[in-house]
Amino acid sequence: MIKSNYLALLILALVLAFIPLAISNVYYLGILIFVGINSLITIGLSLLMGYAGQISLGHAAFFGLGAYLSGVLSTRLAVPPVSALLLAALFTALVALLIGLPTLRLKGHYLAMATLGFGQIVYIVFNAWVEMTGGPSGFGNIPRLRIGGVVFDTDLKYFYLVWGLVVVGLFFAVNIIHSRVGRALRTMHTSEVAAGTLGINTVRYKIQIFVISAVYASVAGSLYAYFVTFLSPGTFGISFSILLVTMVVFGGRFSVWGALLGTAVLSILPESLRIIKDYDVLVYGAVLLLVMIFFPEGLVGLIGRVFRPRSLPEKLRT
Amino acid sequence: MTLGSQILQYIISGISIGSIYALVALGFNIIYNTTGIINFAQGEFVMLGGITAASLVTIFHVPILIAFLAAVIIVTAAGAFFERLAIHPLKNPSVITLIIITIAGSILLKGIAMFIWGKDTYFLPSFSGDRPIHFLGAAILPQTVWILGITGLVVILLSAFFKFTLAGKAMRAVASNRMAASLVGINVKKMVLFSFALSAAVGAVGGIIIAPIALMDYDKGAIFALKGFAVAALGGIGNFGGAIAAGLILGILEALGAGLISSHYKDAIALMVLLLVLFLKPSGIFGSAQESRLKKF
Amino acid sequence: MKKLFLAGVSLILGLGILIGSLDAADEAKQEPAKLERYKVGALFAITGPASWLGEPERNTVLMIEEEVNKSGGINGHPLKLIIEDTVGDGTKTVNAAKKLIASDKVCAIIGPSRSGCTMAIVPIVQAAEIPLISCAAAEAIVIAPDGKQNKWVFKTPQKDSHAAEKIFEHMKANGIKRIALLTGTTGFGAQGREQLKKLAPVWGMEIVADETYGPKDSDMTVQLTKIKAKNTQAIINWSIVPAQAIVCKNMKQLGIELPLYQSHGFGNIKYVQVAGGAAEGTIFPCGRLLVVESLPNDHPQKKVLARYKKDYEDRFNENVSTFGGHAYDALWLVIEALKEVGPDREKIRDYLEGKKGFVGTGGVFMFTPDDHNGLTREAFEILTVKDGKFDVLEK
Amino acid sequence: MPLLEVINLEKHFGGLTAINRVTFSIQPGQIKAIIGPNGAGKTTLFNVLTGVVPPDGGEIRFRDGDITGWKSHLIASRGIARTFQIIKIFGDMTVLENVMTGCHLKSKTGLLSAAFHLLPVWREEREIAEKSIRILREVGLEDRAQARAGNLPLGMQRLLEIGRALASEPSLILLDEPVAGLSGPETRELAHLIRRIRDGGTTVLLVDHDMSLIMDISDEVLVLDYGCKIAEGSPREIQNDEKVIAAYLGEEMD
Repeated sequence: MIKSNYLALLILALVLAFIPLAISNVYYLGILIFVGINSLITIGLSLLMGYAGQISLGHAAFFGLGAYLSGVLSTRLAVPPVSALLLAALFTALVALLIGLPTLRLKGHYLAMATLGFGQIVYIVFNAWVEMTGGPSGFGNIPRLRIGGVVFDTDLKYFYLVWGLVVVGLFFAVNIIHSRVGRALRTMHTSEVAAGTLGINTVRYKIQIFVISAVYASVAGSLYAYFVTFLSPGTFGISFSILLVTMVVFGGRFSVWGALLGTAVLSILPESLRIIKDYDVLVYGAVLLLVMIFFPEGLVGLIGRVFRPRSLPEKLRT
Repeated sequence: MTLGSQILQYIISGISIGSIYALVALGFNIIYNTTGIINFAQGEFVMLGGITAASLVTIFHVPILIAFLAAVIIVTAAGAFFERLAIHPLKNPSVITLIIITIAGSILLKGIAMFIWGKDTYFLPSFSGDRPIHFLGAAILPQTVWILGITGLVVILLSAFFKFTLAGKAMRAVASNRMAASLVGINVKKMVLFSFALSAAVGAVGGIIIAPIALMDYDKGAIFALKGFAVAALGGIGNFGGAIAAGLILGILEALGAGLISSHYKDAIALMVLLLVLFLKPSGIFGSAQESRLKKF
Repeated sequence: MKKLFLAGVSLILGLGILIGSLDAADEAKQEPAKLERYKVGALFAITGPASWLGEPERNTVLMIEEEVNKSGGINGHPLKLIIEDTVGDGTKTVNAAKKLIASDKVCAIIGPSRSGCTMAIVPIVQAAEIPLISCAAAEAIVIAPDGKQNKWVFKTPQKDSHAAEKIFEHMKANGIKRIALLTGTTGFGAQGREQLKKLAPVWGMEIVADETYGPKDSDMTVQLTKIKAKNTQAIINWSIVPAQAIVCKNMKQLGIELPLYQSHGFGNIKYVQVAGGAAEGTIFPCGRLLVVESLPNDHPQKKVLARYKKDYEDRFNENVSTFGGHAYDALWLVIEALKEVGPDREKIRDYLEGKKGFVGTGGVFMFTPDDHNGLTREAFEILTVKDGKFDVLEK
Repeated sequence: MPLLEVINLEKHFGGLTAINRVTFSIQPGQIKAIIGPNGAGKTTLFNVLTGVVPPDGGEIRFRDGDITGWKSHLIASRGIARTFQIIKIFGDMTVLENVMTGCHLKSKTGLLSAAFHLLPVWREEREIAEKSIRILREVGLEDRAQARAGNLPLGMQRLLEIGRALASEPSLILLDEPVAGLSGPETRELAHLIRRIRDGGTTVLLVDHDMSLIMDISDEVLVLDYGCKIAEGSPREIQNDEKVIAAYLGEEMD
């Protein structure tokens, strides 16, 4: 099963490699870059939601931490971008660990509550710590990402960088799912009691996955900062956290491929359908509700049903 | 203005906003106790109550008392409708499903409000004017008196409902043991519907009495939900007395924090309290650890 | 395994179709061109949290486009506006700006509505070398990191610093020295707070209290109580969100009888209405659009303002707003440039930088290489609220 | 030295005493059975022993160490595995994956090494798969390895659950009503399997209602009634114990 995922990954990589030859328009490239950045967050989030059975309502804050830390470090303290990205990821991981340690020991909605509160606090800090973040007006002039001698200053270069990282992120996620750890996580859908009596420390894996998903979001945030080169708090509010959750659920939360699909559809569709922009709140609410009630396996589940009319869950949960 | 009367003024402000937080938290608790669901759409009930009453009064010139009752009835219906639409069809939902569903519900209610009322801000005139009552150098708004009075009334009515009525007793039975309640013939599904309707009504009352102070627009629900949520956690989820005490404590804490320290981080105070409670004493300051462990989640 | 593979391929195909749909949607919009059209891009927050900025802006430019094309276009060339909705979001603005530049190949862009969105696309327009006339307030928009003006960026709204100076000027004339600041924690409020704190010492003002409130706050009595306890002579409330109306109410409720100054963000009659009488007597600097009837007939802006107000209110059946005015000025600037120099980006830029004496709704613009805003504080008039309406404050 | 020692164990649910100061021990290599009428506290005892619920009093010693009140995954890591009366296999995984999950304690790939999927991880995966196939062969499910576990008939699900427990190479395995709902031939086969497990060096503690099975395979029997130990001894002794007879008669009269 891991092999078919590798094959899909390879095809994806090949398709991506040729996309810029087919579309040279920077507008489309730009959209695809944002799809890539968002996908990186939702891949991590789908690990948390689909496999650890937990929900985070604060992933926009982890995204924001990655973005602001990278931005501040490399603009105000002249830290090289790659080091700043790694430092930001490390710091975000620590923060996630601090949140996850106490709350993931408890069952149910505690992580959701804590991440909701945390997300809002981070948002307030971005707004109020004017000296560092520029406050509500934001701050700009963030340098471009530079790796070795290569400066990622064009959309084309950035496209390859972002999607390269998405492919790597997918590779990691697929590997985790098809490993000892992935199996341990999947037990939690059925019975945490049984998992415990097999020696599986479910709390530990939940925390690990939560931290990993925060790191995905942080890296995505750093990529955002170096791409847009301007940050303001509005991007990192609670509504983005909820949009991310919507993307994962819509695409199918039991599959990392679902996260990718959901992100792509919900990022691209509003660009071509005006009606979605006018009533975005209404549309997203309705989409989320309908998906949860009528096809909880999301788009990927629907596609799976087309190809495999009867038993759909087991393979698609990969 | 002396420091003493300043502090008194802060406490008065804190109590009035804290009462609203307490009402939102009560709404959370009503649903949580019967269903084990944290209803993330609770704030939207507050917004709907406020905006409905405000538009009835300012656009249709309905007398305030009738607008009050009409808004409560409309929002109660919305709460029941939400339960039928989103919660009722689910079979054996997991916690994460319920969280996503109620979030979806909150976005949808917000979207519908935007559709109906647009993005404009609505205001409701104070129930009995704006001439403050002076008390030891502090000014008390007549609306504050209304808020305290109505909140107190809601609390008394709620506890009477749970103590003396059949439906109230049935809801308490479902809260303490869902399985046993259904075995003795209580229609659990109906109680779930009741709990959504009831907590929508309580939320609506909160929205209406704060509207003369706060102004209302379609996007105002989230902030009330967040604060009410922190209050519910602080008081111990499901604990009614705890919610009221925690609401007042948090309201006063916020007001004192903003007044004596800094208003820049005012909103962060409630959230920091929320995180601290979740980390250090997840059962809330008024709940016992044992109780929270035995809860369904 | 084979089926998973199929599913994967269909997934990728689906993505391809989605991306393709972008093109299709785009092409559907294009009608066959009769003449060479002058294409101008516009970025407004038509929906989303800042739609109260974007909607009047969009309405305004649509009205102008129609008017220009009815009267024979620009030197015979039809004007083609391509309007994109930014939803007030930085990411969407970046995408939309790239679309205008790369796909639509416009010769100039007006907007975005918000400062943050403008800041997000400044690097893009600078790199693409395309003139941008922003409709957003922040001064930082036109200023490059080296302190000079951004070569390709202009803006039409009056500067925050001028509004602050106008307030201080009025205060000084009335013997006010000790002031309290109350600002909203949005981009507009934060910029204002920064300017007020910077300029206060220059005008001999002492700031004795500096409080803030969130855009969704319900009650400012705490902040006002704190201010009340300090010995101040006046309060400046600088914000653009409806919550600023609560400040008026709370002041009355707490019995604070100090003069209340507001910023030009108060220039929306709805705020006066929601404050329910409590806004009476508020003093604030604002463009003259809101008080066009009170202007003397020989005022240079009178004709422009009266015409815009009438056209807009007749057509859209709603009150004209200063925000639409910013778009009005921006688009007419571009049209004048196109009339003079044609659709060459470099030439349009040079023309704008040298433009003197352009009479707009925001004031009389005098652009220079050192000032890409071109307005002085005389663009502001001190207004007040009288009987629930805006009026010029008697000197 | 006993493998497991239970001393004065207590468990209450509200006012109900589910286990009332029970003391017993198991010697290594034994097959020990626990019987008792419904509601005697057998499953609760298993739940306490495996850390699913914490005890309210008393002591549990395993391999000479105190494990009282430990979390279930820690108890499992010391070498106690179990099955459930109400089967808890992972229905949406394949049969093979279920057993591979059982190998959790005997493998060590962590999150980071899993992410990179380097050679040692790959090798360990292969080893686990091979070992799991061997265990499936042992319990007779080899040809169902790729089936979805939830689709198996009940008898096979019971076998799978035992296989999954065995994968952790426990020194003590607790079987909760392993033959409930099985047919005669299936029961006999299971009896053989239990003996083979014991012969392979794993001590067995089982709960069941099937007296002929219990009397056939157990070395020692413990009888619980209303949470109290009322008898302990060889199958023969138990069959003749008056208290036991009374308890069971009492049940039949209900």
